[in-house]
Amino acid sequence: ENIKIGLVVKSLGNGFFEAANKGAQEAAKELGGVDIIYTGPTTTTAEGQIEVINALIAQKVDAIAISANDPDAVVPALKKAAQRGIKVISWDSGVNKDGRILHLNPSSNELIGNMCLKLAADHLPGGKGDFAILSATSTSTNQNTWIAEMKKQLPKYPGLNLVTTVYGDDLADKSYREAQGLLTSHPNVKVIVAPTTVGVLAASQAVKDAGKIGQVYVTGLGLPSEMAGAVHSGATKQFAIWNPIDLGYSATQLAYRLVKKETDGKPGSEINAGRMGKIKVGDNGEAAMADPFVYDAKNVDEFAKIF
Amino acid sequence: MSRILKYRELLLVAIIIVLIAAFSYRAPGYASPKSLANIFNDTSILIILALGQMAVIMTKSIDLSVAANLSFTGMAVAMLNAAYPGIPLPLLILTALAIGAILGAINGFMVWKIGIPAIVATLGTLTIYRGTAFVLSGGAWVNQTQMTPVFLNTPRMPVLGLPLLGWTAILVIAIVSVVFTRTIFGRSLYASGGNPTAALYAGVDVGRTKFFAFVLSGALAGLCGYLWVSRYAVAYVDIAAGFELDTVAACVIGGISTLGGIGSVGGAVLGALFLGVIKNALPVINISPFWQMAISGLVIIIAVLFNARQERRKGRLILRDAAKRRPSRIEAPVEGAAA
Amino acid sequence: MSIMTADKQSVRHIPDRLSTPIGRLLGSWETLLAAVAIAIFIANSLASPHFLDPWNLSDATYNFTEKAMIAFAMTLLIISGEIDLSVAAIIALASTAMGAAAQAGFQTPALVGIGLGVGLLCGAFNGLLVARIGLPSIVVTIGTMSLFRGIAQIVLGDQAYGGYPPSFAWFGQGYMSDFSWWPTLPGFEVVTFEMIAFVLFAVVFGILLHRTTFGRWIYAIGNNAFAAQFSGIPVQRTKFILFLMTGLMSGFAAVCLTSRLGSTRHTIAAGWELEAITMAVLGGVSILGGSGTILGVVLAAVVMGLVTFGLGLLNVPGIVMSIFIGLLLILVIALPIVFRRIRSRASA
Amino acid sequence: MSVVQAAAQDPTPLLEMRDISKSFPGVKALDHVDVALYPGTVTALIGENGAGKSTLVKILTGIYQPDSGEIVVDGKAVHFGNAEAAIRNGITAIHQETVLFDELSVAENIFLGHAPRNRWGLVNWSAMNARAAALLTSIDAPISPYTRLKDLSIAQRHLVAIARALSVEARVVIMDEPTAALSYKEVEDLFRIIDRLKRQGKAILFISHKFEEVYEIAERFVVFRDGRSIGAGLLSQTGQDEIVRMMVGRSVDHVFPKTEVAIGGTVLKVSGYSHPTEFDSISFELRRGEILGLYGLVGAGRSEFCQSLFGITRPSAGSLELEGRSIEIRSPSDAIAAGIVYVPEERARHGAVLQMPIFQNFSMATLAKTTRAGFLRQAEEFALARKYAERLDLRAAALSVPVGTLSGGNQQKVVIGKWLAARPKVIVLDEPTKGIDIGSKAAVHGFMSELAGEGLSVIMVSSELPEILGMSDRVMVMREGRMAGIWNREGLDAETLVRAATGNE
Ligand SMILES: Nc1ncnc2c1ncn2[C@@H]1O[C@H](COP(=O)(O)OP(=O)(O)OP(=O)(O)O)[C@@H](O)[C@H]1O
Ligand SMILES: Nc1ncnc2c1ncn2[C@@H]1O[C@H](COP(=O)(O)OP(=O)(O)OP(=O)(O)O)[C@@H](O)[C@H]1O
Ligand SMILES: [Mg+2]
Ligand SMILES: [Mg+2]
Repeated sequence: ENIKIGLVVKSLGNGFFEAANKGAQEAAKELGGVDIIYTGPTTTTAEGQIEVINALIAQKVDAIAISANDPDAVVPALKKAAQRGIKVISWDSGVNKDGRILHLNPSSNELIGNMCLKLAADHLPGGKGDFAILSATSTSTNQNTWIAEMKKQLPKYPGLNLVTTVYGDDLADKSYREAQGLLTSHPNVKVIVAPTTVGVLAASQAVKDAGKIGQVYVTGLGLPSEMAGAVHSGATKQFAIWNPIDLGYSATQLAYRLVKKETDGKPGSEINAGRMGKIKVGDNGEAAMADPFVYDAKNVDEFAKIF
Repeated sequence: MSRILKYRELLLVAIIIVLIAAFSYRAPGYASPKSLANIFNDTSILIILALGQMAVIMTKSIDLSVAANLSFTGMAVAMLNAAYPGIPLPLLILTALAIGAILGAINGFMVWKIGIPAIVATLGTLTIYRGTAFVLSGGAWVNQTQMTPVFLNTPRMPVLGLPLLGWTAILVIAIVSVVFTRTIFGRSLYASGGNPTAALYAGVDVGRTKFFAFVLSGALAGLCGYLWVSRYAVAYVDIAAGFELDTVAACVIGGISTLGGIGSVGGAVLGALFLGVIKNALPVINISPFWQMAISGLVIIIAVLFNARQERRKGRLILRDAAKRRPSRIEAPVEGAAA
Repeated sequence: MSIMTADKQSVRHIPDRLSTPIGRLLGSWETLLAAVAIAIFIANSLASPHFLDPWNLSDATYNFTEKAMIAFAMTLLIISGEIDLSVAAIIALASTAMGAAAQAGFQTPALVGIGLGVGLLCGAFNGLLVARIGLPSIVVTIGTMSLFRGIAQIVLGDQAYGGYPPSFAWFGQGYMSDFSWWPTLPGFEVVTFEMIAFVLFAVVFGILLHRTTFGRWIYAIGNNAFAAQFSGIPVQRTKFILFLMTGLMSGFAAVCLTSRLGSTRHTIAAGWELEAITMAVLGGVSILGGSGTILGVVLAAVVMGLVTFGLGLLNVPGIVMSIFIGLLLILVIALPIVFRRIRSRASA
Repeated sequence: MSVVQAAAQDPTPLLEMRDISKSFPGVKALDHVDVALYPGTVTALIGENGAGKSTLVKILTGIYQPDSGEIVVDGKAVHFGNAEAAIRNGITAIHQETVLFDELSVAENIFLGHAPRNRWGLVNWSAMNARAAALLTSIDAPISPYTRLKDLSIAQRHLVAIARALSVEARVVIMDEPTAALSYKEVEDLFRIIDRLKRQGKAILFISHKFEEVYEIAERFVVFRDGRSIGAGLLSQTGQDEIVRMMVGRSVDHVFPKTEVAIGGTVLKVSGYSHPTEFDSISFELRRGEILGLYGLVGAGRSEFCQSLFGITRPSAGSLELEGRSIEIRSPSDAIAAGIVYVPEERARHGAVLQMPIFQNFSMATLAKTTRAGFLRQAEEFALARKYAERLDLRAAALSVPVGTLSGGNQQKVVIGKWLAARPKVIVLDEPTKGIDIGSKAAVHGFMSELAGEGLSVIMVSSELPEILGMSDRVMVMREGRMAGIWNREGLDAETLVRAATGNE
């Protein structure tokens, strides 16, 4: 009997998670005897994820690795899974401590926050000037954590001035309008930082349509395949992202080790993650994968072919 | 004064002007011609969709599948463009119109030939069309880099200060106006919704009229599929999610009766513009993002309230001399009970 | 009168009904739905070995119980010729209010009261605009849909409310076997509070709609509001009460859902309004008002729950599932119409 | 059965319907009927409610397709797949139901479906308005073609309907109960128009339940009973009694069987009822067992006034006393509770819930009586419905069929029955016999007498003089929202009432 791992994502049809699934499949093939059930709700809601989790529990999977739409709301369902002997971990977007054994951050939150600020500063002459944040929904855990980190580390960049934070809800049209609003109402904003692909894309488009390429830059976190156009148009000089394939790969590795009882996943333990080496579980049961990687016009096309 | 404002359209124009004035007080430059052209351009897609929705609502039906149709068609033409960059743009636009029209025709067929209530048929196809878009694309996005520059840039090409997207909306408004006021089909739309029995007796085929209303709505949604994808330079399954309700709201704010038979092209356009101004302005005048949803909800309710006051039945005058006395007595609580 | 009876030869007798009870049963919507439900049940048990597990089936009921509670009230509203698109937004607002109260240290009974109270208030607001002022409900509730959820968003921003008292969790996660009086028969231990609430509300709404004067008023209003008014039926008051009831049931659903999730964000229950309406329509409620039964909606809820759970077990993505629901909706509505047409053509 | 034959001097018919049959589920509406229409001739189609008259009209205008039989125009068999086809063949109709569009202009109402077009196939508005204006002038209707229909009075709408029927080059004009909603004055205008059409050589099919009208305007007749043609011929050779016998299968002697009833004390006292725009200073007393006729031209404000007694419209001034106690009526339920009920004029819109079963319509206003603690008891509902269905001689396949499947007259019986079940003190009947056949009319009149005998007070709005004169103990006339006087029955003649109603003192 194969080991069944449920890879639960925020919503299906998102390039980032499709890429993560690729990594998970790679890990499954490498480990052998592992079936990945790639699943998730249609829209990014907690209720939808709970239905998916219930279905996984009913199928008696061995492990669930989830990127949560809501850190609290899925906890009761995941607890039920744990009671029925299912190993639960979260990755990418975390679940509260009592709902999972461990959480795999794509990178450390400090590093991501810092990276976003550094990208902003790099786009500004002398690292001085106004910038604004265009986020996803106001409820998404990871974006909020990163924004909090950015605010915490802002004093390290004395020239940077955060003007406002707006939310595009990961909808192309809303993000576009919010970006447009930023351009009109804050003419001094020279950089828009969007820690989400839809946001960077829409903002680049808005900047381009407003004819402000070269005056206003957009940066943030996005997939190379989706961002290539923005980079070529000049709206974006650089952006960053970790490798989602590696993320899916690592999450699968961790879940497998837990099922095989090679580790208990307690803080302090070091877990074998195949080609990613050993991953150390820190306080709060959180583990981090690697630094985000910066892409620009020179390397974006090469990576766009991969993810 | 009251004679001028008798027309709902003028009232809406006034409200929109007041809104723009108020907004430009908070954000100077908001009322500049460039900014206004920008707002119109931004609202173009909603206007086009609202006009299709209006044709359907006019016949006492509703099309909840417009946004799903847009998503499917947008995905389809984006994938076509990505896979065969050689296909000329006009052909792609025709394809979008055709796919949209076919999806609309499916709705229309169910309403006409099977007799399923429109709201049910389109509630069903709403999920089916979007689901099919997912199946078609396997959930993958079509990104900017995969689409050709012509495909992406044509609607943005400015002509006399307004991008082609805005001109497209103007063209659609013109065509739909002629269809509504000057063609047999247009008059049949009013008749079928206003009094279906009477329409039947007058030789109007109510079912067929509904069918073509759905085809029109579908074709316009298909066109918007292309426009949307090129505007935001990305195609994915969830685009325009929930937009169907915006189109209905635009129609109703514009005075199109959900009971059918009442409304004008101007009303639908203004209703859409009203929503467009609100949506565009809130980010610009720096309203906290958390307040935007509540404000737009409130504004919709207020607009509907205003509309309803305009539409209050005047009451027939049986007493000959009542007309003279009327102004002083108009406050009397007489209309109330006869709802 | 003597004049008339003189030349009246015989009183024509009019039978009460044309068809026999069995004929009516066979021709009814509910029979069709029950058949569909049984077919899906069998198909599910064949397709997945995990389906016929009492605990799994118990989990599966969460797919529809809360939505069905709203659908019951919505059914009455739709039959009366109105609609409420703001139900999901009411859940968000009620849940937010409960969250705020929980933060302030209120205990479970107070939280439930607040949830129901906010639901009732929202319903009253809709009712006021529709029944008193006379605005079209479809537009009003498109507006209040944004307004109610918007207020929740203003209150919550990017935050979440958690920290509900432990006893509050029972509504959405509790089993009846937590009570000592609950029979310990095999199978009974999987019965949840929500299942009981679902059955109870089905019965209450069924009786209200089909066996009371108030229910008859609803049908009369939905078919011809003028004639209802001319018959002395308080049309506006009835509609107002229906909006109140829909608000209240949304508040109740908010209690269950919040308790099940243990946290509140402003996106809670997004998109449920269309699911509740789909449930009602699949249950044979005429969207144009005037006809429909609660039994039909109960069956429709079960059918939708079974379909989503069965397909979930096969790991069919949610969006593909929705294709099935859409097709089911259209087919179930279309088939009787098509059959009727074929039959009348055959008899002609 | 005596079928009158007038074969000898028959011209050739313009249009013939031969052996037409049409069934609806459970009803054979038409059973092998034959009808012939002749140029320059008005043929009256006579029959009880539900005899199949309107069904025939709908077949002739392409709205229904017959199950069997053929339609022959000028000796050629034709087939009308839809309403347009009938119009193309020169057949036009004023239907029994309202077939106009509230939101459209008068001109559009007239030309919908056959609007003049310009050379690009677009609607030619100026030609349309001009032609509409010409048409309206030709029938002496002072109505602007630009007005929206909803701003017209009932009588004006009727003129628009006539203009619409005349807007096509028609050779056959069908009028299905055109006079049911009209008062004396408009009927005269209509008859002038019919005369002109006759002179133009058109064949006219005229449907009415009023014999005076039939004898005045028509030359030929066809009688239907239960969907079969029973007889046809020349009216000049056939007496009314004979036609009634053909129609009903028996003789109906007393058309207005008003029995003398002892009149009691005052039940209802209306003082100074006023409304800002609809009526002014209406005052009268209604006594026990009395039938008060309320006469006036269409649009005189009678309905609005009656609706204010029932709580639909709110008066702005005035007071009401019921049995000596002052009452205020704010809603229909107040009125019902006080014992005042109102049978509306527009039964399909205000009276019956067409989609609901007959028995539920009967019990609708009296649910309290058939329920226990708010719970319905179906057996009692059926019992109540059966009782009133039999008393009113209702024709229906079953008590559980929707009211909408009944003929117009039978729908009216259900609406009246609903209120009789409420056992009121005062019943206001707004045009109670509008569109009702003479058998049922006699039944309704008999019933009114019977109720008056039981001590009920009746206000009967009617635009039909014979009915007013035959049934009322007293008659009140309204003109333009004001009382034009009250007369006792003794020595009252039609001329007085008409003069009061029109204001030609
Ligand atoms: N659409 C329909 N469906 C079912 N039955 C119908 C329908 N239309 C008419 N009928 C039935 O056919 C019969 C003839 O109806 P029709 O309307 O032709 O009567 P009518 O002679 O015009 O009566 P009235 O004088 O009351 O107008 C009636 O029994 C009626 O109930
Ligand atoms: N222009 C109109 N628009 C809408 N409804 C009208 C119009 N004219 C008349 N009606 C309706 O017709 C009915 C009769 O009108 P009204 O009360 O003015 O006259 P009346 O004296 O009762 O005439 P009738 O002889 O028809 O009974 C009313 O119920 C009213 O609703
Ligand atoms: Mg008739
Ligand atoms: Mg009247």
